[in-house]
Amino acid sequence: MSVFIDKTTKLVVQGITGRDGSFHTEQMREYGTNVVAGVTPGKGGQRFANAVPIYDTVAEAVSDTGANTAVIYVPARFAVDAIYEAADTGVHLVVCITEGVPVLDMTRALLFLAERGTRLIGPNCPGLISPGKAKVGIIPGQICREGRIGVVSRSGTLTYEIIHQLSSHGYGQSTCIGIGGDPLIGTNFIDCLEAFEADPETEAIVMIGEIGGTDEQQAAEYVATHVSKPVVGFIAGQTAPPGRRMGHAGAIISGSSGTAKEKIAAFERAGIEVMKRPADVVALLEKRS
Amino acid sequence: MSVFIDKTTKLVVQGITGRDGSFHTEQMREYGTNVVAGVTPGKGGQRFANAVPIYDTVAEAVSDTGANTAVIYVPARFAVDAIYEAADTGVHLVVCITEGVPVLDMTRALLFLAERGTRLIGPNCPGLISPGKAKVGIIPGQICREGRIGVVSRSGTLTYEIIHQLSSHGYGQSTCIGIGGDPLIGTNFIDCLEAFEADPETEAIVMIGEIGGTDEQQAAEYVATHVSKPVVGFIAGQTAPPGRRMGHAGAIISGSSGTAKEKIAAFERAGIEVMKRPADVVALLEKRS
Amino acid sequence: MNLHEYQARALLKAAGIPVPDGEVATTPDEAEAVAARLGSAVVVKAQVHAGGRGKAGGVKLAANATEARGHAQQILGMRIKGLVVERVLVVPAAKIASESYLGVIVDRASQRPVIMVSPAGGVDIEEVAAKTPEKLFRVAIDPRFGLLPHQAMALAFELYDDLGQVRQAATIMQQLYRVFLDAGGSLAEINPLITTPEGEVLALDAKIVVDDNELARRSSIAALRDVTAEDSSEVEARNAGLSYVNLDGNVGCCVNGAGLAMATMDLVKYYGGEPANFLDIGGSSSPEKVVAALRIITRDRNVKSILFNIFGGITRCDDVANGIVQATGQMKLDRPIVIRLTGTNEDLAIEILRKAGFEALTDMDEAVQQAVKLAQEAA
Amino acid sequence: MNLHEYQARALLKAAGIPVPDGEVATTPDEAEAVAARLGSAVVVKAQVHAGGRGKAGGVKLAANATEARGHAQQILGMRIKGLVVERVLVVPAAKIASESYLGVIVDRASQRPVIMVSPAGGVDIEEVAAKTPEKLFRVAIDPRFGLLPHQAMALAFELYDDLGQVRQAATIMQQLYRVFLDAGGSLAEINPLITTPEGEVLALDAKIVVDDNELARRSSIAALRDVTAEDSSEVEARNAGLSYVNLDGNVGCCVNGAGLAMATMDLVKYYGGEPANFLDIGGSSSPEKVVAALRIITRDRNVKSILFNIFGGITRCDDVANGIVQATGQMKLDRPIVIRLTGTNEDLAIEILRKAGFEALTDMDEAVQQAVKLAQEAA
Repeated sequence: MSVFIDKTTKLVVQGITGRDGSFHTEQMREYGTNVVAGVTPGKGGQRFANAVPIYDTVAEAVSDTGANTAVIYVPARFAVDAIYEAADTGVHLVVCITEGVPVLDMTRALLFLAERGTRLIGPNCPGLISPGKAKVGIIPGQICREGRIGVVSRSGTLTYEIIHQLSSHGYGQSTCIGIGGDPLIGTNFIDCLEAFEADPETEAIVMIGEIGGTDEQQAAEYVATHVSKPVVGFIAGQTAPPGRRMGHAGAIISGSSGTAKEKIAAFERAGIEVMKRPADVVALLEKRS
Repeated sequence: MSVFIDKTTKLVVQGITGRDGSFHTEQMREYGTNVVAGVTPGKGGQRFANAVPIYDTVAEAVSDTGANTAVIYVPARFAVDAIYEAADTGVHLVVCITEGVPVLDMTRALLFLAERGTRLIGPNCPGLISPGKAKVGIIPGQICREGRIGVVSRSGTLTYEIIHQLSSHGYGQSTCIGIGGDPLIGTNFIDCLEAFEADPETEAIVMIGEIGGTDEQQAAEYVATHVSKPVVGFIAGQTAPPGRRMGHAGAIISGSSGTAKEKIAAFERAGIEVMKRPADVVALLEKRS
Repeated sequence: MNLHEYQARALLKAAGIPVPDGEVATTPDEAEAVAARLGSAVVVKAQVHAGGRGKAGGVKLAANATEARGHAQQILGMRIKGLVVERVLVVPAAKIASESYLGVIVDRASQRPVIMVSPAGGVDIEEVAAKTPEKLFRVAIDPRFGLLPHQAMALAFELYDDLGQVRQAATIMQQLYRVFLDAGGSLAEINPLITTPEGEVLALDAKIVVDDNELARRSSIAALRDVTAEDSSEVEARNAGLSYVNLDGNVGCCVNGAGLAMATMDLVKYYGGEPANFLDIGGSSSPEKVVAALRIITRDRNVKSILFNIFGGITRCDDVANGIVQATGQMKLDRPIVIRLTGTNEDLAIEILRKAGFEALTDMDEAVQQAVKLAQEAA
Repeated sequence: MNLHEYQARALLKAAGIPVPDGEVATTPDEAEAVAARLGSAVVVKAQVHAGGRGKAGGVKLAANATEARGHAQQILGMRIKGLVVERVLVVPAAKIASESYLGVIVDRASQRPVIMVSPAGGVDIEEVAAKTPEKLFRVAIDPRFGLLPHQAMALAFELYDDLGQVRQAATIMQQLYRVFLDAGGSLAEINPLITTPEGEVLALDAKIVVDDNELARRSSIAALRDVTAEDSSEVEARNAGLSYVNLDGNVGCCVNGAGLAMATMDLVKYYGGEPANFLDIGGSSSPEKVVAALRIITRDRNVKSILFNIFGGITRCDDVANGIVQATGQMKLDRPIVIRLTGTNEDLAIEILRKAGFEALTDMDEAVQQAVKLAQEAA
């Protein structure tokens, strides 16, 4: 088993003919993901890589191919509508890689998704990978290994760093999920913790947070009350100054709220082992198991 | 028993100090309705008729008095917000007497109500009365009698005419509901038919429709498939010309759709006895029982 | 409230929708000048609130300005479905590659705004819906989220293959929905939406109907009302707070409540008469309203008898009685009147009427039968 | 993106919110002229993107135009939290009967816009929230339905007893929410919202923060960006498509990915160093971006060593290596550089770097330790 995606995933790629979309579609197909359709308005009827049928609309793609998951690589100005379009077709999972979606657009889109019970991962995220089963998004497949650690993170390359530490020390992953660096996202830490706790193939969880907001604090409370599996955590941004956006739209200390210090304290209160450095992940996992 | 309102109804009157609101609050109280609060912004702290406390907001009124039903007599330009305000407090029934609510406002408000599971009757309706128990709205109490006929209607005075026929021939009413003459309304014929069918005190149903829309056709289908009690019907507007609004915003034949002829035909197909004149109501009820 | 075509196209244009040039003219001279300015073949179109203008001869092609003048001369002053043409719109004769339909309505069944398109444009859309429903594509808009771009794109793909035209049409849909909302519309329609041989997408004709309940908060839309294009009695009724529709019969009806007013008309017909009008004096009727109602009804020379049918609830029967007495004091009532009153203050009303020499009935059927009989006797 | 007070008040004014008169001045002469025109006691206010202007001496009351000139002389050119004051706003000194707070933010917890009011205005709202939370009233707005009139009224009743003021404040809330939406705000704030002794409700100071992701579709808001009020290196970074924040340390950092960039800074600190900056070169990094990054980092004279930390995923390590080689060909690199690369095309990158005389590491900790040591040795 794995979380959110697996061998039954049938993927439609929104923006399949774009620069990023075509590159990552190749990567996903190479990894073994079942990419059943692509969408680019005006290119309906063509094929991607002589194989994957392209449609003008997601609705046509889903009705023709039975896609159950959508991934979005369209430019920022089309991204929120791509989310609406995917959700309107009834796919159960939408992964939005695109960065730069206005947060006010997300306040509305999240309500639209909630009404339909559609899960969104992202926006502004690297997507997710269930090693050996499927990858949806941009996490490099070669750094991952099949295994029993669930990884959930707000960032991209920092996650790769930690996955790399895990894989090179023999710790494979059940699923790695990049939930995204924006202030408003579709799937948060708690959603992933719940899924990992329920997943029999996940034995321990690595949770990678950063400054901004209070998602990590809420997640810590959730861990304390609902998670029986060992959890190891990391918080990036201990040296970040208040009031400045650190790359991610959501990585900003507002006033005195959202600091790394308070997040680390919340982790510790919840019994989560906190890494001082990404390289600590393996040692802490071994300590907890 | 009765439908939607009864002795447990605790009513808050929105616009209690206005011309219509104050007159009908007196009438409702005289009839025995439990009016627990009124709302007029800026008059919070005062009392209506030295008895009913007035509040600035419906939220305060409901939290203070436990009102479970709201009736709206505010001017048209405030009416849709009055609906939102009442629904936001969790009252289970909102009755909007006010005429003149823009239909585009209603497209949004109906979704707001649906999300909260709040029932709206109206707008642009005379409200409802459960003779001997409670009256919410403007139906004259003196023409009604306690009894076992459920009456549901899109109009006001035509309903009074038919209630008058019923009462003067010894047929009392379980509940009389004026659902309103607007194109978009909160509670339709089917909702009322369902409630009357489930109400053990209702033995037969009188349904009074008019030209415009297809609510009567759908109601007829519902009667054929879901209603075991006798139903007698009337359709006003057989002589109305197409394309002209007959008073009620919803009473208009659009193109060839919404005519009295097709509604009467639908009633007849569904086994509903159709009155040729309002005065036929008693004879047809007697025929059906 | 209906807008004229020229008013609707002005709203479309202001919203960014491509609309051909053109101007309104009220005289043949003006029409000629507009045509000369446009410098091409033109179409001269009657501006009246009536469908079927083309069949009635209200839409004419002119090869040049002189011809346009001639057509305007014919069309101005013409009657179409009883309405006098006061204005014509002069537009360039468009080169048309394809004709589609695009409209937004408030749909009673789904309780939402519905946007509709059809590649079968230029004809009555009801006909398309009835005869070739497979050519009509509809999307119900969730008003909380608006018309979503992908919904517009999907509809546009039903009209065109060319991506450029698809994008143009999708943009026009968004603009039309914006006009619809901003005008407080119950209908906004472009028919036909054309493509030119050059591939441009254009709105060739436009129709907007505004929800009367929106007018109080939209003064700029309310200002578009053209009372010259309406029945003068209906305008007077509206100004007096009455709801009135003129019909062809001979029994004038004055009723409180729209449902009862229709039922009264129907009962007139049932007893062999013909109602002369729909008239609802409304709930809280003052004597002044009754006076206005009587004035409007009696102005119709087809009316041979007058029937009052009042069920007093909020309406007080004595108010109506006083109004009748007042009105008949002010004007010579030259036709018979039958009064039925029941409900609130019925006794008081009957007394007032009796003192003034009127009789009053309490049964609706009896009153209607009497009024019908009186009208028949007078005819 | 932060707007200046004078820009924010212009948006408020355009939306109909009552705002006192006043104008911006860039010289003491202009300030004097504005004060003379206003003809009353005035307040001269520094226009910089920094809180605590008052405490820093950037807000001063002047009894007349001459005094206003003197204050402007002092304030213009002053540094507040490192930012040079280029403009002052001159406004009439208001007569204040009460001060309240009114703001709209995007709330991460409820995932909605939240409108907040407090009768404790004029002070930092975070302080109110922390110390007297019972004085802060919040309503989460459902963005599908907007700020409903009764919600605004209920909040306004928390501020005022007088119905006139309640209605004014409720209207201002609607207008502020409209400004917030139209500007693509993440925050829009009026602090203080005052009442005058005459009972008028006015916005005395305004703050608007715009979501950077909104700027692409809001050219008129984007045009309000004042690059003179920002750190020039940060402006250059933004123009080059980099995300850069200047800090006080001495280890210059160049990283791909925001999370890894923060983790790198933290690791510098962990090993006893101080990061000189946050810098994320982004995902699809071209050699040009690396060149721009190196130029920006080396301009900071506090930087004593430079650390590259690249985890190649989409970012190709060879691109970064090429960028380093290119940049060091264009400029004299006068400070030591430590390069860590791993992931996509790692081997290719190491070869490119070796050929150009650079060493490359693959372990993050090792690289950070080396960079810290080099910076310490140089200091």
